[in-house]
Amino acid sequence: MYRVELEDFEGPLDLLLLLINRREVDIFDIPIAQITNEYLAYVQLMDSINLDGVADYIYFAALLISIKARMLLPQPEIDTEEEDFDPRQELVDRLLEYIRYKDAAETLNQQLEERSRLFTRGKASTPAEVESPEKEVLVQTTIFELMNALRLVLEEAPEEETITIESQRYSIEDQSERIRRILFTERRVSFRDLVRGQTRSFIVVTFLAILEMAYGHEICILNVSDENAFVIEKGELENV
Amino acid sequence: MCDNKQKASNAEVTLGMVLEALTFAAETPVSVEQICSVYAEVTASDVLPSEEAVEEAVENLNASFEQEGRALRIQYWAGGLRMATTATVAPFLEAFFQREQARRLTRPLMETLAIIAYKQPSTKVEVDTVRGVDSGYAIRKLLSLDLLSIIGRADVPGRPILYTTTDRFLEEFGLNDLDGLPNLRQAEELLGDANFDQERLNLLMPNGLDDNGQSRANNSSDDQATT
Amino acid sequence: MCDNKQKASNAEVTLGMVLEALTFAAETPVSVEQICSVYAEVTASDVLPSEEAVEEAVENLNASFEQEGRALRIQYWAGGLRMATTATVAPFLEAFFQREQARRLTRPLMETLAIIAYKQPSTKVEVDTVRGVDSGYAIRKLLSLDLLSIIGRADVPGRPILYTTTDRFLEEFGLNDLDGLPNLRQAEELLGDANFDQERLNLLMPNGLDDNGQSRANNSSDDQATT
Repeated sequence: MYRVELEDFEGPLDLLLLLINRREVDIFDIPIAQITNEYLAYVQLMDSINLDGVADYIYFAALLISIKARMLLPQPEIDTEEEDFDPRQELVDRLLEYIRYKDAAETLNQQLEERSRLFTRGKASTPAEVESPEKEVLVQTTIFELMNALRLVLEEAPEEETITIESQRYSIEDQSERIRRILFTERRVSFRDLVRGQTRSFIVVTFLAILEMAYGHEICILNVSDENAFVIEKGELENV
Repeated sequence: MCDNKQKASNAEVTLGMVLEALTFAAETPVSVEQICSVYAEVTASDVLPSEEAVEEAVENLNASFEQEGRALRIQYWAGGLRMATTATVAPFLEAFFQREQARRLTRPLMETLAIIAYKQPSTKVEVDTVRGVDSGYAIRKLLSLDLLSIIGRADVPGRPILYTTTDRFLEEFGLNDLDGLPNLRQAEELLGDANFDQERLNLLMPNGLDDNGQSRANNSSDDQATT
Repeated sequence: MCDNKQKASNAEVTLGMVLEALTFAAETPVSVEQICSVYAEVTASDVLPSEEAVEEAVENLNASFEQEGRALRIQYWAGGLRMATTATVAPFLEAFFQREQARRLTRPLMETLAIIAYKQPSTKVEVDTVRGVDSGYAIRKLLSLDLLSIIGRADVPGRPILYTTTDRFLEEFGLNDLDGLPNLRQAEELLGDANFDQERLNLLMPNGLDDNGQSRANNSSDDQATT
């Protein structure tokens, strides 16, 4: 079993904001049918590769589907209150609330950054523990971009039996070891090159190994967007 | 030179010197009260210096530091006073300590911390609701970093644990107290902000919006255009 | 944009400010070479500042500290530079750190340390002989406090372990090198003094540091005695 947890990456609300923003639609007038379909495509892929924490995504998938259903229902005859009732309202409220705290989080992070440039005396000047959870540097992209890259690569992969049976053949440990060997000689390698000509299950397990290694600071994931794939290189951990 | 010979060495010591020495030597911020009481104790004075006197001493000291081109300042952090270097010398200290960059927390940790900071005392359910994901790991990590602490349980069904931020949080973020937290802006304000698209979008929306590298390219050309 | 700002601010930063910031923030004395190389590295200068330039900066800084009535000085300790408070404010720091006073060295530890400091390199047998008691515990404790270290074994029967004092010892006692130790007779007097622990800083102070105002407390009491 792998230990990649989605909660270390972006969450379902981030995915919704991403989809809304990509379509350049108004957050107060979300085209629910389209957004729901796109959202489900991501969640199905996540679910099929058994990422931990996908339950949070599934909750919002259910919410989206129920909103979509309610919007298809004929509106009640009371015209006057029609405008007040929008099945999307709860979702919009949650997105707006989330944006506020994301903004606050970013402001506070800048404050931490500025403050950390003022040094105090002696030991207190280097609270190493606060420095260590510095994971974002090593993943210069989002889980959604990575999923996109995975989806595109999977589409090109040769057909095979179902993933669940096949995936027993490959372990994350073995794939991590293979990546380590490659990165021993190559400075960086693209995901596409890593899995070229391989079966779907090989691709999925390699993908999971990459997530786990990035999470453990062993490798760095860089977004090279023009190829619709990403590139990994060795992380900065000396003890690896 | 000094008339008062019997207590000569102590009498020469001003409140400002004591302030300077204590904020230099202590490992955490020193409260104004502590400074007053130490000063009164050692000078064997019956009258405690007023808090205003300490604040005035801080101002004078910082003014003198600035005037003399010193690299140190007294800061009000976590309800106390602490001596720290100025931002201008940060590159030299970073080079000396081989610290490659300023500190930041990961997004999940920072979001969780922000929600609790503004809503405190707050529960895990509140955080989970705002973030849309389980925040158990983030809360445990923040507790171990001493940025959050537990103050009890809420008097509601299930008696959920209540979390607050710590003094350490205030100090690490350069805040004197919780009133110093930046205003929590309304979403409408954020969406209506003229600079929102360029500056904040990447921060609020996942970076992934530049799937095709497009908005990244846009941003850089915008930057060029504005400079 | 950011880079430019940073460069501009680096240009404004003097060697004295870097000296001040590093000696303030570092956990141990900073060597003159370290200061020079950090300064050259960050200002992207090909030419290292000379050691004389650093020494001049130390003098200027201390002169400015004295002039402005500051409670801090730069000291030459353990072959490096370190910022420390002046002796005049020591009573205030002692009052502040009351709780930590328990941490001071006990009499057996102090005796053992003094014997090894003067006889070094020295063996446990020598210490035992002088003290008349077994000093095994005291030596182990001093090793763990990093005040003593082992430099090898004596070339005599039994090959006993040889102990010396450490740089940490010099730093803790405000000495630049072992030549700064007070003469043995003074030391014996100290060992007979019940207040030795509290007085050690002032009395062990080598004369060379007087210039920096470190032992002003002593000077003023001397003044009293002669007037």
